[in-house]
Amino acid sequence: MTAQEIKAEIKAGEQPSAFSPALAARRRAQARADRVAVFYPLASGVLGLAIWEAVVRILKMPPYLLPAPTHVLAETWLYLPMLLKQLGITAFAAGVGFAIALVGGVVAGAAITASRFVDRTLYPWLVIWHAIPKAVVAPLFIVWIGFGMTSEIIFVIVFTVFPIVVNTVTGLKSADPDLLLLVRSMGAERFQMLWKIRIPNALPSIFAGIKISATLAPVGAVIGEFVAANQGLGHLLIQAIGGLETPLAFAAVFVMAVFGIAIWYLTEAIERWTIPWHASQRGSVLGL
Amino acid sequence: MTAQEIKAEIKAGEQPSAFSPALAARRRAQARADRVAVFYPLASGVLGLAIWEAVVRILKMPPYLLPAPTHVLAETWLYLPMLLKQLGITAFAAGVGFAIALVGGVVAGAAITASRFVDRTLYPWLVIWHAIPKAVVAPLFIVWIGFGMTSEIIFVIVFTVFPIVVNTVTGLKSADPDLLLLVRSMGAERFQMLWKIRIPNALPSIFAGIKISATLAPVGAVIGEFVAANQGLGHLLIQAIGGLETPLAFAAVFVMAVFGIAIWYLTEAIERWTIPWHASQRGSVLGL
Amino acid sequence: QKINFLLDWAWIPYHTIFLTAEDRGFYREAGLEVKIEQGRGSATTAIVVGQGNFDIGHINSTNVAQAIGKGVPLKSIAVYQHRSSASFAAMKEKHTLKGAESLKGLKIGSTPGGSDALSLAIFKKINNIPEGAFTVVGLDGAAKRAAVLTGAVDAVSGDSHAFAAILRGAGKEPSMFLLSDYGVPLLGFGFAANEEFIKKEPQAIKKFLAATKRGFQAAIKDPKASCEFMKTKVLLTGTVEFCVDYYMGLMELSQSPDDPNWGRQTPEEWSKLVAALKSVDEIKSDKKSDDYFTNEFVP
Amino acid sequence: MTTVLLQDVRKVYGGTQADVDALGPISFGIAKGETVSVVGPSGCGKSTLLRVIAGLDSATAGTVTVAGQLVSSPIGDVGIVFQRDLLLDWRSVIDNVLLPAELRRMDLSAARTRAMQLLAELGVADFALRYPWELSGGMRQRVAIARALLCKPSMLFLDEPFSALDALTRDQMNVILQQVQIHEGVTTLLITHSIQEAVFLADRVIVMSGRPGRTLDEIVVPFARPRRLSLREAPEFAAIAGRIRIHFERTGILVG
Amino acid sequence: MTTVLLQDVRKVYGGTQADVDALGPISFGIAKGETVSVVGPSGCGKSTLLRVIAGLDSATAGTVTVAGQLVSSPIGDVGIVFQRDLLLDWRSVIDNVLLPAELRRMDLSAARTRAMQLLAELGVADFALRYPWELSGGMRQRVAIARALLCKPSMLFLDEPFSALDALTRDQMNVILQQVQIHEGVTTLLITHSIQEAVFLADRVIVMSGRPGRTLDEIVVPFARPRRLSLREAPEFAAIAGRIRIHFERTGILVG
Ligand SMILES: Nc1ncnc2c1ncn2[C@@H]1O[C@H](COP(=O)(O)OP(=O)(O)OP(=O)(O)O)[C@@H](O)[C@H]1O
Ligand SMILES: Nc1ncnc2c1ncn2[C@@H]1O[C@H](COP(=O)(O)OP(=O)(O)OP(=O)(O)O)[C@@H](O)[C@H]1O
Ligand SMILES: [Mg+2]
Ligand SMILES: [Mg+2]
Repeated sequence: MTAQEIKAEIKAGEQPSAFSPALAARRRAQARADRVAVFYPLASGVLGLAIWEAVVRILKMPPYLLPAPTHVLAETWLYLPMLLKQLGITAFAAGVGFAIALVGGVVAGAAITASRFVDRTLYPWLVIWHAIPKAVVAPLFIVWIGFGMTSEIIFVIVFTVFPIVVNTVTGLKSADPDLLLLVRSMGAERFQMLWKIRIPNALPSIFAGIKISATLAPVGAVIGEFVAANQGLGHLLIQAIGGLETPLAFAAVFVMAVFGIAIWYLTEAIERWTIPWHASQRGSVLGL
Repeated sequence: MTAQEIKAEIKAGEQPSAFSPALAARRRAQARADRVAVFYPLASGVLGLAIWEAVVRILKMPPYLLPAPTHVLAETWLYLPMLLKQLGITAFAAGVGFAIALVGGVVAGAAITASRFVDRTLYPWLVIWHAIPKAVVAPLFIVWIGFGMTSEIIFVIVFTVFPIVVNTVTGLKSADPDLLLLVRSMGAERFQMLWKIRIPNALPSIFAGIKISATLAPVGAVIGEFVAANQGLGHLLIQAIGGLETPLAFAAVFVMAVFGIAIWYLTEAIERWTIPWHASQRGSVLGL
Repeated sequence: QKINFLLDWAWIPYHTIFLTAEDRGFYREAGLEVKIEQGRGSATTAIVVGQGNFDIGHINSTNVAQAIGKGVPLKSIAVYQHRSSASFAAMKEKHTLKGAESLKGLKIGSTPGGSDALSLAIFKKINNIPEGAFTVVGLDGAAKRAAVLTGAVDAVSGDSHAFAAILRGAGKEPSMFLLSDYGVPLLGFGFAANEEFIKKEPQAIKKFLAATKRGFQAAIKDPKASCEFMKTKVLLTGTVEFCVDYYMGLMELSQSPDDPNWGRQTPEEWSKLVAALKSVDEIKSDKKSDDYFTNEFVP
Repeated sequence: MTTVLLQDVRKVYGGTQADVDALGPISFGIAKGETVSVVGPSGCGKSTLLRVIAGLDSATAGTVTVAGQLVSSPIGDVGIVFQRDLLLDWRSVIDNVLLPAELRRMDLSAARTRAMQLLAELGVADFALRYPWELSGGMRQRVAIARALLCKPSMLFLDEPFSALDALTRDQMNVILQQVQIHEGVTTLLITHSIQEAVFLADRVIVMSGRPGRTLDEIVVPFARPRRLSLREAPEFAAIAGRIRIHFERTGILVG
Repeated sequence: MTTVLLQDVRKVYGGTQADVDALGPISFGIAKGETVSVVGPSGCGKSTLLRVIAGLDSATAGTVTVAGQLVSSPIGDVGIVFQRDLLLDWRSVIDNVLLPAELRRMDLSAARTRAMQLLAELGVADFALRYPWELSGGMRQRVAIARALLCKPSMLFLDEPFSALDALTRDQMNVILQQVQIHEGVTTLLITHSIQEAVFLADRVIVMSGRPGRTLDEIVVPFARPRRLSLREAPEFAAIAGRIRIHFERTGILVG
């Protein structure tokens, strides 16, 4: 019996609702929300850029210090193909690194939650790794792993794994003990408890980690490129900064910002789609 | 009527429990847990250092590349007063910056949760700020704020505020809609709903943000010192790296690692003490 | 008379000169109160001085040229290192760098942006080095050092005074290749001042340079003592030997402070520098070389 | 005098699937000081009704007025016991009970004394300093009742408040609730599954149809107060209970 | 043949305050295919008892054996309805019901058909694709019952499974449960607050004292099966119910 069949069966048994004001109201609310979702950020973006432009013009900021947004946009447009190519490289490293960090982080979080031993032995090292400036150990990376994509990806992992681990652990540990007992009584094995209860229950928290990390991943890639790379936005940035090509540097940053925002909204969309059942996604009651 | 009086009243009405095996069992479990909590991390720490030492010795790593832990410890011991003094500076910046980020982050998170307008206008800027490498604005920093503590603290804030905001928002949005209705029916105002329901409910999530940020704060301070300060561990690191004093650099990192771990355990202790009622703190049922 | 003086980087051995001048009271005797602040790279120092947050900077003159070309209101007021330190460095045990031929097929670590990449580009241009004659790997400062010491790259491009000292400090014999020997007309360290300040306080600049020159003279007399003195004054890590090596490495490429022309710049060297920068598209404006420097204040 | 008045109230839920026609149209009133019991099959919209009256959910059609005011936001001065006990995990029992006093910024010391009295009366005083997860289901429910009574509201809306209690405790609760009604003249809306309880406590019983819930019958319960538990064995009582039961049986099939 | 056997079982909870002596010592057995009802005042340890028997909590003293095995970890082959419905928020109703089949890696297609049958029988089939928060309290409870029945377990432990249902639905549930018992010979432990229900469904009723819960009385219910709902009006039935009620009344005061 498929979900489709169930649906058909339900349909058959159900009297049609006399009218559907709720549906209509929902549609209206949704449309308004969509307008707000697009309009507000745009307005605030435009306003922010306008303020920036005004500051630059009124204080007569020289472009090598702080270029005006119009200048940055012009520069972006001028160098767009090159910027996009570099972004592609950085984004690739960020994507691969983040994917590894996500899987590794969730697995590590699960191991930490499942085993006191792992908790007490692995976690402190992760904390230490998170709590030290990577600049000191960066050269070591280069020496051991070599230049290029690999070390860049490792940089991304190092940058992004910790928020995911912490949020995974918090989420996994928050499972309702009674729910765990329930599935235990249904004969669930540890792995099933993890998969069927703890992980779904942890998803909202994991998504918080993902939001932090996914947007941080390109920054990690760029820092990796600062240390050692011949390509990517980081390399471009260093060149631009060193050569006092501040508008180009800002153009690169602008591209990163757009990319970051895109990732952010993508993550939010995935979240909405993945955990529609969660209170945070169900919309507000009475606008509370 | 005070809690004390209530307690007395209860005591008077309660028959003494015939025996207290549960209490004894709890004590035993606690003692074992304490041993584990101290022994495992220590053992894993010692093991990690031993492996590192072995690697250095077997591969005959030169100290300017990777000093042996014994070497680092000796160096730490040698420079301890100086290291502690620099740590003090860095820790101060980290502490002040983190405190501001915490308060600001929670307030921002509350504003974002409360107002769709703030959500749609402020949040994207926070995301952008999080998603761009801060190195680009370094000269701006020096020109506008100058070298010193202020720049450093701002760097810490910039580094640590985002995880707190995201986790606060996630936590605040997760409140049970029925609970909100309940207090609404008791005449709660918006602020009371926030304070009495949403915030307590968000605490586990906020603590995840705190754990990420508190341990990151010293890193932010060090990066701030790299960019625009002439004291603290970051400055020492610049010096040590420039002077080819890798062991001293590692000694500084070692001090930071110890400090980071200390912050971590402190945060966990505060968490246990603040949210003992939460599933994540109540200990496991059946060791699930 | 107060002067805010910004260095090119956080304390580096050769900064002992300024500490000496201050300690011996040269500035005070000149009626100056000099506040020395550590910097974060010549490019940043150029901007910050240009913005007027500081009056005078100790900067690599190539960066000064670059900055002026970009419109930073700055002028070079003295250059004491007329030959750039730009060089290739390798471990002698692995490679001996001699002549452009010896670079063939090498993997060279170089920091993008900044003067390092610039000198490399000009070197290639001037010597008609074909594309692909050697491989360039972009590395930041610390990575460059680790990479050359472990053989991850064959050579690095960077300041000779720094890398000679670093390689020797790690117990390796360096093999150095000075780009100035191969027609690269870049300038090394000197001083630049904010244009506003030049207009307002010409006398102060004059006094500053004169007092600083005394610092150069005093410090060079006993490099070891200068290094030891510096270590007592500020946080400077590394051994005294390393410090002396580093400091003297720079001094060897610099004009002697006893030279009566110390600090004096020639229009030729500036126009060559600017032409070289133009040849690699680093400078696009057509300012005259007068706009870049002035010898008004040279003692 | 009517305090609560519903006119043609409907509620349609939008959801993940098709809309659910959950309630009404339904119209009735509750007089000041009156107790109205609502009975009806599971899922017929009783809880929805309560939420709409309390202003916690908006009606899709129709109007609700309470004390002459059109209800459009949560009404104050009402004690609600929800179907789920909704205790706050992070507060001890006593602090849970004190919550409405805190929210209304009342004198906490006096409130605490009253809270302890209520807890004692409801048989959970020994657990005042414990946390909700240390309580049994019935104890949690009693704490929720104490919380609703704390501020002596002029209205009580109770959604199956005694469902987790054993027969005897339930009887005792009925007696306690009746005392509150008599002494404080509180207007009460009681949703219950026990026909006996509905009749025993109410001045009027409203029998609802299956989803979407409409009024099937309204029965006035004429017995004087205070009523004794033994009243339940009286034939007049049985007659009323029987009349309600017949409605249920007529509905016949189970309704979602 | 006895499948469930308790000997001198005690449970003491450690908590934030002093220990709670929650249960026992209590000893009894349940024969294979037998239905035992447990009644007792709120907070007397009934839920605790169920958890201890199911191996979900460890006894502080005494032993529990199920099918000859000493219980030290959760036992399999049992369907449990907890006092809270414990539906998973992230699963639709049908997926909630299918959970035990998934966990036991059974054929999902067949299980789905059975699940739909159960939901239909319990009157919530129309809501199969909805999420738990779109259901009423009683509907949630019925979904939890369907889930417990899905895998045709040889034992059923039910903790007040019908508390959120109206009288008639409850009666229908009683009939359905009796059918299951007769057809599948399932061993049942039923915790309930309704004395009528306890007697109607059980072969034996255990009356527990106040906390810490001990056995006050064990009453064999001799009526043959299938029993008709009208049996409840029979004087023999009333006699047994009365005997139980007297125990309650003797306990007198409310117990925490
Ligand atoms: N949030 C919601 N979204 C969609 N449908 C809902 C929602 N809440 C309730 N419903 C539907 O509304 C109808 C009435 O629900 P309600 O909770 O009012 O029933 P009830 O009479 O209280 O039942 P019970 O006695 O079982 O508690 C049900 O069919 C339910 O499925
Ligand atoms: N996790 C716990 N920690 C501490 N005490 C607990 C815990 N769970 C239950 N108790 C205590 O054990 C006693 C028995 O609880 P239990 O839930 O078994 O009662 P019950 O008979 O099911 O009551 P009800 O009919 O109200 O559901 C109660 O006094 C309760 O306070
Ligand atoms: Mg309901
Ligand atoms: Mg119970």
